[in-house]
Parts: sequence; structure tokens; C-alpha cells
Amino acid sequence: EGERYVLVSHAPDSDSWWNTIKNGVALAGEQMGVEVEYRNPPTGDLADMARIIEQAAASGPDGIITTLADYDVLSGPISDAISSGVDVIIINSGSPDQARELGALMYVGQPEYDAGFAAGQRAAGDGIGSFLCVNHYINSPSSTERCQGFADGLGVELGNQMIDSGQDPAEIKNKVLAYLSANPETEAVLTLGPTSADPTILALEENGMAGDIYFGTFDLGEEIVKGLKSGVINWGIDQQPFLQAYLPVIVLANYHRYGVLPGNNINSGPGFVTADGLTKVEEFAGEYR
Amino acid sequence: MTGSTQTGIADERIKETSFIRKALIRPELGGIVGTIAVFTFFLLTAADSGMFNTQGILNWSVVSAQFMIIAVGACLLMIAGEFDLSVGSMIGFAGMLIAIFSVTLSWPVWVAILLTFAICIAIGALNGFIVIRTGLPSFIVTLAFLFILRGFTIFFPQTFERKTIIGGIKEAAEGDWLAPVFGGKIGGPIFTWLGDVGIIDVFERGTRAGEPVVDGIPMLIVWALGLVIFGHVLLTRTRFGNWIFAAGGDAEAARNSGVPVTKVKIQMFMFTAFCATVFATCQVMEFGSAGADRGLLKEFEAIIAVVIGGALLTGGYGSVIGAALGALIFGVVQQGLFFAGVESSLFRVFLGAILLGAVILNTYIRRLITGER
Amino acid sequence: MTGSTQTGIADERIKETSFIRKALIRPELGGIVGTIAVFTFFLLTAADSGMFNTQGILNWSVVSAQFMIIAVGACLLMIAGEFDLSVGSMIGFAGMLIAIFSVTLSWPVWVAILLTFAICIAIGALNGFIVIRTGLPSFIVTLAFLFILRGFTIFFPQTFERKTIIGGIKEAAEGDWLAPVFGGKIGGPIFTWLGDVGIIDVFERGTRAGEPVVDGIPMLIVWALGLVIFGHVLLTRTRFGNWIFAAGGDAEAARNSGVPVTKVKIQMFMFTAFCATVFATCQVMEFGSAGADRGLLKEFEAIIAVVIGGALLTGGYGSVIGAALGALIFGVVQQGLFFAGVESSLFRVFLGAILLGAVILNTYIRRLITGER
Amino acid sequence: MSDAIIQMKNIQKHFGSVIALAGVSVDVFPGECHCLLGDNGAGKSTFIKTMSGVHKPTAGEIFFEGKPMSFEDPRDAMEAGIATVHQHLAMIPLMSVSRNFFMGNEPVKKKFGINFLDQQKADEITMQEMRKMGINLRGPDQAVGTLSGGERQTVAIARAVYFGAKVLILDEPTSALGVRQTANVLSTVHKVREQGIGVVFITHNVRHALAVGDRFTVLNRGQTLGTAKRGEIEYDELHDMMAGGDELAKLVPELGKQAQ
Amino acid sequence: MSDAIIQMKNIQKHFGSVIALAGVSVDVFPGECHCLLGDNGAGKSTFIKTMSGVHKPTAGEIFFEGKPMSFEDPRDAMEAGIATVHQHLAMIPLMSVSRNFFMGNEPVKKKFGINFLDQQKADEITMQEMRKMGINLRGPDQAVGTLSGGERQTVAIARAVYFGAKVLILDEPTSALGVRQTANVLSTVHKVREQGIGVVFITHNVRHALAVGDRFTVLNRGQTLGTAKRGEIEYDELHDMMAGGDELAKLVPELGKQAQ
Ligand SMILES: Nc1ncnc2c1ncn2[C@@H]1O[C@H](COP(=O)(O)OP(=O)(O)OP(=O)(O)O)[C@@H](O)[C@H]1O
Ligand SMILES: Nc1ncnc2c1ncn2[C@@H]1O[C@H](COP(=O)(O)OP(=O)(O)OP(=O)(O)O)[C@@H](O)[C@H]1O
Ligand SMILES: [Mg+2]
Ligand SMILES: [Mg+2]
Repeated sequence: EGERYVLVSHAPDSDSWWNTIKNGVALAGEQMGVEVEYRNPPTGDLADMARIIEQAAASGPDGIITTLADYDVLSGPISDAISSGVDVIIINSGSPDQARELGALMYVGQPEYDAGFAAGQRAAGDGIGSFLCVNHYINSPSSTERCQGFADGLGVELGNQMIDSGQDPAEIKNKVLAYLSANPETEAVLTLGPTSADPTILALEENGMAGDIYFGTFDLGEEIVKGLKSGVINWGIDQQPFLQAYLPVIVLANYHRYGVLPGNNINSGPGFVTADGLTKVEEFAGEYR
Repeated sequence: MTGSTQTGIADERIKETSFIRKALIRPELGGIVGTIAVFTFFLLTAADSGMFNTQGILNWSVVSAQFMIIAVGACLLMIAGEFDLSVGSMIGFAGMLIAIFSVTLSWPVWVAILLTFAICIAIGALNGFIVIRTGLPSFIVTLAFLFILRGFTIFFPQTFERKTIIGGIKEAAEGDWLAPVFGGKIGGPIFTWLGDVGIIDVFERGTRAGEPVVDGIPMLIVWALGLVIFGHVLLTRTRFGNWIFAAGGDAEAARNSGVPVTKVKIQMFMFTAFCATVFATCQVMEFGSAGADRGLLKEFEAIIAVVIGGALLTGGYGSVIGAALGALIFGVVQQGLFFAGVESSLFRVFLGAILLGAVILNTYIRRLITGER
Repeated sequence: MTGSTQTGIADERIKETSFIRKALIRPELGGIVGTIAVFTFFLLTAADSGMFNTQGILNWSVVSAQFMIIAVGACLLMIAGEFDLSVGSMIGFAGMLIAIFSVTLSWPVWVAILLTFAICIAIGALNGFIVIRTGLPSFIVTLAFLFILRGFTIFFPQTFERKTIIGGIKEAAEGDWLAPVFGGKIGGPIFTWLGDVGIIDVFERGTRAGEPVVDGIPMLIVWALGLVIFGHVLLTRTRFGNWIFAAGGDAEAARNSGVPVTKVKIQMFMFTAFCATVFATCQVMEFGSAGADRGLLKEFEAIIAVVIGGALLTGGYGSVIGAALGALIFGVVQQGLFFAGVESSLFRVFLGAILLGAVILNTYIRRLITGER
Repeated sequence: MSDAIIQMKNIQKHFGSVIALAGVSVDVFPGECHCLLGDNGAGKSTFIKTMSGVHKPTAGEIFFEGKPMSFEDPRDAMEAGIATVHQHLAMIPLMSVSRNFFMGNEPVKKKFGINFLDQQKADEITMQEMRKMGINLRGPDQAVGTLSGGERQTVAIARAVYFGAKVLILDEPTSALGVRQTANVLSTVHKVREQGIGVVFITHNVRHALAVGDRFTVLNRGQTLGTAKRGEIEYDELHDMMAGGDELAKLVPELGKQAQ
Repeated sequence: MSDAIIQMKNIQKHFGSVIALAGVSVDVFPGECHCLLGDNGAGKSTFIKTMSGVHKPTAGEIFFEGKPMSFEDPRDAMEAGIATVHQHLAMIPLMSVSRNFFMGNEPVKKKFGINFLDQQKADEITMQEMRKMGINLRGPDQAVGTLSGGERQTVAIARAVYFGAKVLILDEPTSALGVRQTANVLSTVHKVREQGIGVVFITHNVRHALAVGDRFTVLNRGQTLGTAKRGEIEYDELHDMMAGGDELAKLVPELGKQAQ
């Protein structure tokens, strides 16, 4: 009882997807009767994140749940934390191998590149040969990996197909419109989350391509769910961030209380969400989904 | 009163300047030159990319109109000798307030909008009041508000809704009388007619095949033009406009001459907040959601547009038309680079270079006009 | 030369001021008060959270040291009457250059580091040169470079490596003579001994079981202290320091008195760039990778630390010790709120409030000292 | 005495720990030029700033046309008829001459029920008033920054006179001016006075004061040393008073006398 | 003529389209006070700025102690021995008196092979020099911003004198000063001149010029109207010359004469 766990993410404050994580970890904490904290670098600077992990370790928690957005930057602080007796679970980014190498208990999540690659293969299967990747967070390595993975999955060169859209919805919308009117032969659109997906949906509605162009997205949100339902979006890749936050707390608490630990890593994502079976998703999009 | 020959008409100590040059040099000149240059450039390089068909024009017009809305506020404030770094955070904050009022609290959308305007304008006044009372540079005061407002913009939705994006505003706004003023479009029938007679293209495929590609002018553009005209008239044709110039040129001198400097400056802070709120409301009504990350870096973009448009960062000089042209240049370049297929990460490099080039040109023009040394 | 009684010792027109008050009022006073307040606060609220154990202390020390490194540069530049908004972008840019030189091009790391320093300092000089030659405000010029440098920081790695993050620098730096100067630690044996005798904690398990939790002082801290001492001595104890004050206080007057203002200002821009590069190099060497997102908003953080530390935004007044205290306050608050368990989105609200409070206090102190009106 | 336009009674003004005025009384009659003399820091500028509404006095009373008055800000004073040309010029270099001329008193014209600036009227009046003062502008939109110091001073005075003040206050209008410009300003003062306007003229220069003054008040360290009428007082006496008694004259006899 | 410290020959200076100096020649001998007179905008400040290295002349030659010289910046001129007190004060209000006093000429002390500022020496000298000038500072670290205008002017002059100039240039040092401060400055000029230093004294005030000047050069619209020796020229003549011929005297006879 009363264990303390800290979850450290690499996302800037205002990121909506990570908000699901925040809610997930809070819920798990409530249910298990443990103290949980969510920490992140305000601007998304990974170097700042390393400091936060160090600091989390210094505050002597029972466990740390963290992403591995950049192995080079974060491996030092994480392995120091582990060495000083804090149990660590890696979530979301990085890979199971890297987690093992560091001595983390387990890995919960789905590596960004792999997710992008799988999506690319799926799109290739649907006969897609070119695409537009709307990157609203160009500074972040994981966003770029998603686009790169998708391109590799399709078997095409990424090149100019990834645009730096910025985070202003009107600018995203109009950049998508501009790109599509300058490159009318584009066959698919890939967005990286609600920030870029919502305006893109509007853009496609405006230029009449909604439902016509192949549209896939990462992560879920209210508008994305509506898009899936109306057929504007073909699929969404859901890593189920909720599980990435919720499960580690459960695992850690049970490990600390009863010494039980699952033998394998957990794949949080079932992969693709399509128009079928959306009711729960709809209800909790942006909160727990 | 006649002994003064030093001011005779011919002055042998001034070399001649041509008449044309004198007619040309006005604050907006830099903006005009820049606009011509930018359009020429893209007409040459991106003419066949769709940038100048109906859809393309609407595309960069909307982006430019966004910049214009905040540029007008920033311009008048800058001429009054201050600036506001909290514009971007204010945009996020205003949007979030509307969302919380209308979705979380389920109040009518018009109440949400009006209340948000009231709160944001009050914050603008507070900004101004602190600047005036403490004599601190507005850079510092508004930097503090940049952080404070952004902090609340993230904190509120997480506390009330456990989300950082609040959606569902479109549904809430259905049937509201005030929402279309920000999120609607005008001139729909005209465009339908234009599409029917073939002057503008119609959609060839998709759900909207047969409809004109452009089905109206977004209210965003109407607001932008309205604010530009309002700002321009206010600045050049009213006594209040003269006070804005005076307050920014030399607050002490203006005060001694009976200009109510404190009032002018605080009102300009309020006007800037008003413009930011218009921006936020249009965005929220168009997209139906408010996000905690909206408006990031918009304060810089507003300042850049204003400065490209010929205003003096230290106040007392500038033009709303210039700022509007600056916003236009900004929007056209940003969108044009996409049409022209330039690597998008280079946009920032272009922006920086244009900014530098524009201010150097503007400084030269200003020195010619004001005889500043 | 004796007729002037107006300057007699007793002046009936000045009311008395107490001696203690006079002894206390110095530029750093605001910083000192703030530091005491902040530590008192956290000692009361977060004493048992690990904030003040060895690891905890190291943690906020490292964060504060980071701020200090850029604050020293920003402080001297601000006192010289200019400021640099491109610091954050410069940090990203410098890190990326090192990565590209050492990883992509496989040059020796020391060559990469030295070349990066040369390039960045040259960019600093260019910044300064443009500011001086065109007479534009440094706000605008360095804002342009904020965009230009960030643009290249994203463009280069995408072009050369098709990523926005380049890793593998740690491996490349192995055995390099220069890398440890930025990425190493000192005092290892002392800490081992401290761990052995039980004064500080040791790791409980893993490959490093038995080693002390803190195994040395990172070079980052050494650089920070070194730069603070260097900056302080330069500013207060050398003739060049006097020129920095003079250049910022009134460039024209300084120039007339024979102070080489142009040189001073450009050198301060170069020094700021140097500090940013030190920051970037330490970070790259410690973490082994460079990302396009490094250094975002660091320019503001540097300016905030300097202003909290009592410097005048408009130049001519300030203290390096004050700036260092400002950085300490900033670092301790940022990390301390975490230890104290405050909702993280509220950090910005605190930061804004502290900034406002600090400048108001500092303004009051400054007016006492300089008799400014 | 009751027909004085403005009476300042026992005015005190403190700035924080500095006592700038320690009780000064002065009154101004229509058509007279009242000279205020005094050394640096005597409080002359501070005094006239309380008169023109820039500062509020810490203590003391102001009577305007016999009625007690307290000006909230410079606009109030201006509206009551007190025009001031401040020592540090109240001109904005980046703005045009006509905009400066009418700053704070812009002429308006109603159109569609809205008060618009009457730019044309402003321009015409400016050109005409400047011509009266002997300054030929390139145009009303010429920036003040392109004028010489003397020209700027003249604009400021022309403005004050134009707005039909009952009292015109000039704070050291001649200190930075050359011979020609000085003569110009002094003759303007003379003309203004003849129109029945009360002039308060501040100067360090006893000769300038004697050239146009009707009464002379000497301030010293925030206090009045008394007021004298024209003809009642001689150059030397005034000069010695300004210098704070005759001690100075003894100390640097040769230079002190010759200088002023 | 060859023993002049500084000879300026046919100096021209253009700013963009403005011709500020159209060929002015002046020379300064040791121990003389050379007065430069002229109306606003005559080019006096511009002229002495070329002398002190602030501006480079567009055309013309400068001989310093007989040798042709061209100053790259004010430091060069200072090192050669030309000290200048500029019209718009070369003092920085936020800095302490002693830092201002030594600005650009800070005393240094070698320690560990590094040149450190000798603050103690600077403070002592400042206090002592200011005391000589009759100003009792609260301390050497008092900010210049807390001094009165007259005191600041005196600091600037004390500084120039202290640095052992061969030529001391004063640009309108008395224009904003009261009687007492003026007398102070004039007697300083007198003392400096007696030490064999050449003084260039710029003023609008003919009386001030006559009080200390040995030679008088009148500038008008960027040109010299000639140079006269003390005793060769009378007050009225100088005054008329400054005003650009006698036309002015005729036009405003009463005021023009009485004023200066
Ligand atoms: N705003 C202010 N705050 C503090 N002290 C002030 C302020 N204004 C003036 N003083 C002080 O009040 C005193 C009188 O100043 P004032 O400007 O009235 O003198 P003055 O007679 O006009 O001098 P001068 O001839 O130099 O113009 C001075 O000691 C001055 O330092
Ligand atoms: N930096 C400059 N750029 C352009 N014009 C200038 C510059 N400096 C001076 N001038 C012009 O040169 C002329 C001479 O100016 P200067 O300052 O030398 O006059 P002055 O004799 O010192 O006048 P005052 O008695 O008012 O001080 C003026 O017309 C002035 O406007
Ligand atoms: Mg005064
Ligand atoms: Mg001059």
C-alpha cells in the first residue's frame, strides 16, 4: 500500500494523446491505492526529460514508468535509476530489446517505426503508391519515424511527402489543401494524431476528397472517431495509450506487493481501428482512448 | 517675426531630391514592394501548381487573413509603443474558455463567446495596467502572461474534462445566432452561380461532385478585412489615431501635450486582446474544438508581419495597411512554398531571410521620410 | 572653483535614508532575496521528498547549471544593451553540427567540436555585425536568426540522415581528448570515498552496485561556475567590463568617450554564441545525440533568469552573480515543484508570477541605487 | 490682485525623499510677462509643471481666474487655457509637423455621425501659422525630426499661441538657441503679451528676462527670493540674487560679472 | 603658425544630402581659448566632432602638432591628447561617477599577468578631482543619474582636464547652466588655459565667449565668417556676425540688442 510511481513522458504539456496516458495512470493509481505522478518536459525537449528522470529517481519512488524516445539521451538516467533500486517499465517508444538491455522490468507499447511500417504495408496492400504525411510535430524524432516507417512499408522514398505542418489548425488545413492541389496525384494521407487529423478532415471535406482519398491516422480522438464512422478515415492506428499507462502501474504494484511479474512484454496495440465496433472508442476518445 | 531667413524656400545646404522619390516613399512602400516581389516570384515558379486558381487563392487568403487579424492588433499596439508577447497564449486561452463554457458547462454559445471576449479584454487591460503602473517594459510583463495564460490553458481542460482538446463545439453552436458571425461563410449563392456558369471550377469527384470548389467566403476573411479597415481609419483619420502615434513616439511629450497616454496604451492592449479573441473564436467555430496548444508562437508571427509591414519596433511609426501587406506576404510565402514544392523545413529559413530583408528596406525608407539619423 | 556651495555635505532638500538600507541595496539583492525565499519554501514543503539528498541536489544543480551557462552570455549581452533571441536555436544548431561532423562525416570529435565553436561564434559575430551596421533592434535581427537556424537544424539531418535526431556520438567520442572536457565528470575518487564511508548513498543493485549514486560532478557544472566567475570578474574587475556597462548605458556617449562600442557589442554577441555552444556541446556529449528540438524556448529562459537576477532589459545595468542566482531560482523552482508534487501544467503559471514579482522588486531596488526616475 | 489669471499659493512638491518645492507663491496677470529665474535645480520646471497639470502639488492652492482649481492632468489645464512649452520639447520627431501641432487638440469633422480628424483643416492651419512665424515648411506632412532645434521650438510656441491660451508658459525656450532664433522667440513673447495673454517665461539668462519681462521672481532651492517689477530691479541685483547672494560675485569677480 | 597644436584645414562634412560643413579652417594654440560661435545648425558640433575623431571629414586635412593626422575613432584622438566634452553629455546615468569618470580610460593594475581594473585608484582619483571642482560626492559609487545637470557637466569637464589633454574641447558647456554653475565652468576654462592647454569653447552666448576667449571664430551655415583676436573685436560686432550680418539688428532692434 502507498507505493509511489512516477510516469515520465517525452511529450510537451499540451499534447492530447499523452493526456490519455495521464488519465490512465491516474485511474490505475486510484484503483490500486498507489500514489502516481505524471511528469513531462514542458517543451518536449528530451534533454529536459533526462533531468526529470534523474529527479524522479532522486525522489526515491518505488517505480518509474518512462518512454524511451531517444536511447542515447535517456539510457544513462534510466540505468542509474535502475541501479539505485528503482524498478522501471518502458512504455510507448523504444523497443523491447532496448528495454531489456537497460534492465527494465518490461516493455509496454509499440515502437513508432514498426507501427508506421505495418501501416505502410497495409496501405501497400490496399494498392497505395504515394502519400502525404502531415507532420505537426517535426522536431520530435518519433513523429518522423512514423512517416519514415510508413514510407518504408509502402516501399517508397519519403522525400517531400512529409510536410512540416505546424500546429495551428488553419495552417494545417490550408497546407494540406495546398499540397493536395499542387500534387493532385497523391493517393493517401497519413496524419499523426488529432492535432493534424482534425484539420485534415476539414480540408478533405472542403476540397471534396473526403471519402475519396485513402486516409489513415495514428492515435484516436473525437473527430477521428467520427471520421472513421463516416468513412472519411479508412483506419486509425491505436496503440491504446491507456494500457501503456494503466498496465505498468498494475504490474508494478502487484510486483511490489506479491512479487508476481508477467513473463513477456505487452503489446498494447491491437493495431488498426476501423469503422467496426467504435462505440466504446467513441465514448472515451481523448479521455481513455 | 521676419528676421528668420534661415528657413527660406531654397536651402543651399540640401542637395536635391526628386519628386517621384518623394511621392513614393511612404510607410507601406516596403510592404508594397515585398508584395509585388512575392507575387511575381510565385507567378513565375508556381503558376501551374494551382496556387492561383479559385481554390488556391482562397487557400492563401485564409492563412493571410489569420495573420492579418492578429497583425492589426499588434500593429496598433506597436505604434503605441508597446508590444504583447502573450497574443499566442491568449489565442489558446480564449479558445479554451469558449469550449469550457459551451461544452463543459453547456451554456449557450453566444454567452460563452461574449463572456470570453469580456474576460480576455480584461486580461489585456490588466497587461496594460501593469505595464503603465510599474513602468516595466512590456516585453517582460507580457512574457509573464505568455507563461501564465498557457499554463491555465493546459490546466483548465485537464482539470475539468481530463482532456487537452475539447471538441463538440460545432454541435453546441448549432442554431446559435452569434456563432456564424465567426465560423460561417458568406456569398454562398454567388459562388454557386459562378460554379454553374463555369467561371470557377466545380468538384469532379468525391461527395461534393458538381458543387463549386469554393462555396463562400469564410467570415475569417471578413473579420480580417473589417479589422484592417477599422484599424487604418482609426489610425489615420481620427484624433485617437494621432494619440496612438503620439503615445508611441514619446509618451512623456504626448502626456505633456494633453494626450491621455495611459488610456491610449491600455486601450491598445485591450484591442490586441480583442483581436486575439476574434482569431480564437473564428478558429474554434470553424474547427469545432479547442486545444491547449493553439496559438503557439503566434505572437512572433504577428510581430513579424507588423515589422515586415514597416512599423517601428520601438513605436511611433507604422501603418495598418503595411501590417496587412506584411501578413499577406507571410501567408503567401508560407503557402506558396508548398505549391512550389520547396522542402518545408526551409520555410523558416525563408521567413528569417525575408524578415531581415524587409526590415532593412523599411529602415531605409523610414529614414528618408522622417529625417531620423 | 570654490563658489559652489550647492554641493555642500548636508543638503536640506534630501530627507534621510538609513545606513543599513544603503548597505543592502545592490543589483543582486532581488536575486538573493528570491533565492532565500525559494529555498525556504522548498525546505518547508519538500524536505522529505529527496530534493535535498545527494542525488536531489545534483539534479537541481545540473538544471540550474544549464540555465547559468546561457544566462551568463545573455546577461553580459543584455548589459551591453542588446539581446539574442536565437540562443535556443543556436543550441539546437550547434548540437546538430557536432553530430553531423562526427557521425555523418566521421570526423574526429575534437575537430567537430572546434569547428562547431568556430561556426557558431562566427554566426554570433554576424548577428552583432548586422545589428550594429543596420542599426536595427537586436530583437528583430536575432528573431530572424531564430527561424533561420532552427530551419537548418531541421533541414540538415533530414537531408543527410533522413532523421531529425542523430545518435551515436558517444561511441564516436570514445577516446577523444576534447569530449570529456564537456561530457565528463570530475571528483570521482572523492565521491567513491564518500560513498564508501557512507556519507552518500550507493547503488543497491545492477552492474554498478556498490558505487556511489553520484560519481562525480558533471563538467556542465564546472563550466557553469567557470563562466559565472569569468563573467563576474570580466564585468566588475576589468576595463572591458566598464565598456560593457557603457555600451549598454548609452552607446553614443560611450562612443564619444572612446569606448569601442561596436567591438564590445559584437564580442558580446560572440560570447553569447559561445555560451550557447558550450551548452549544446555539454548536452551532446552527455547524451550522445543531437535532436532538432533541442533548445526550444531556451532564449526566453536565459532572458528570464537574467531579468530575475536584476539586469535591466534595456541595458547598462545588471550583475552576473544576479543572473546566476536567477538561473538557480529558475532551476530550483522548476525541479522543486516536481518534488513538491505540484501539477506540472501550473509550472508556467508559477514561472510567470515569479518573473513579474522579481522584476517589480528589482525595479524598485534599481531606482534606489541609480536615482533613476 | 483679484484680476490675476492664475494665482499659485504656497505650492509644495516632494518627489520621494527630494523636496523640490518648499512653498512657492506666484501670480500672473493678463498681458504681463512674468519671468521665473533661478539656478539649476531651483525647482522652476517643477513649479510650472504643477501649474500646467503635469504634477499635482503636495500642498498649496491654485486659483484660476479667482476660483480654486485642481488640474487632474495636462488636458484639464489646457482646456482651462494654460498652454505650456516644456523645457524638454513636447514634440514627437517621427510625427509630421501638422500632427504635432494639433497633438492632443485635433480638429474633428463629423461624418456619418463619427468624429473624423479634419486633416485638411489641420494642414492648412499649420502651414499658415508656421508661415506667420517665418518658417516655410516643405509641407504639413514634413516630419518634425527634419527640423532644426530652433524651428522645433518655434513650432511648439506657435502651437501654444494658436490654441488661444490665457496663460502661456515657456520653460527655458532660449537656452539652446542661437542669436537669431533667440531674437525670434523673444519677439514672439512680446507679441503674445500684447494680445493680453499672460506669459510665464523661465530662463537662466538675466538679459533675456530683462528684455521682455514685466515682473521677475527668483527661485532658489525650492523657495522664492521675492518678486520685483520691471524698473524696480537692475541687472546686477537680479544676477546676484540668482547666484544665491553676492558671495559668488566676490569669489569670481572678473568672470562672474563679465559672463552674464 | 607652425606651433599650433591642431590645425584643421578646409574641413568639409556631408551627411547624405545635407552639407553640414562646407570648408572650415581653424587652428588652436597651446594656452589659448579659441571660441567657436554660431547659430543653431551652423555646424559647430559637427566641426568639433571631426576634430575629436567622432566623424571623419568628407574632405580637408587635420594637422596635429604639425603632422598630418587622421583619427579613426575617438580613442585615437584621445590618445593624441584631444579631450572632448560633448554637447549632449557623454555621461551614463546608470553608472557610478567613478566608472563614468574613467570611461574609456580605465586605470589598470597587473595581477597574475592579467590587467585588472584598479577600482581603488579610480575611486580615489575621482573623489579627489571632484573635490577640487567643489563637488562633494556621497561616494565614488554614486550613480551619475542622481547628480544635477550642472554637477554632471562638471564631472565631464573634470574628467577631460584630468586626462591631461593638450586640447580641451567644450561643446556648449554653459547653455543649460545657471549663473553659479556657469561661473564655475568659465573659471575652470580659465584655469585650464593657464596650464598651457588649448581650449576650444563653443557657445551661443557672446558674453561667455568674451569672458574667457582669446580668439573668436564665427561659423555660419557650414562656413567661417573669419577669426578675430581678443580686443580686436567688440561685443556688438561679434553679435551681429553671429546673427548673420546686421539685418537682424535692424529688424528687432529693441529686443535683439537688449537680449544678449
Ligand atoms: N520626477 C522627479 N523625481 C524626483 N526628483 C525630481 C523630479 N523632477 C525634479 N526633481 C528634482 O527636483 C529638483 C528641482 O528640479 P527642476 O527640474 O524643477 O529644476 P529647474 O529649476 O527646472 O532646473 P533647470 O534649470 O536645470 O531646468 C531637482 O533637485 C530635481 O532633481
Ligand atoms: N548625423 C547627422 N546626420 C545628418 N545631418 C546631420 C547630422 N549631424 C548634424 N547634421 C546636420 O548638420 C548641420 C550642422 O549641425 P551641428 O549639430 O553641427 O550644428 P551646431 O552648430 O552644433 O548647432 P547647435 O548650436 O544647435 O548645437 C545641421 O543642419 C544638422 O541637421
Ligand atoms: Mg528646468
Ligand atoms: Mg551643437
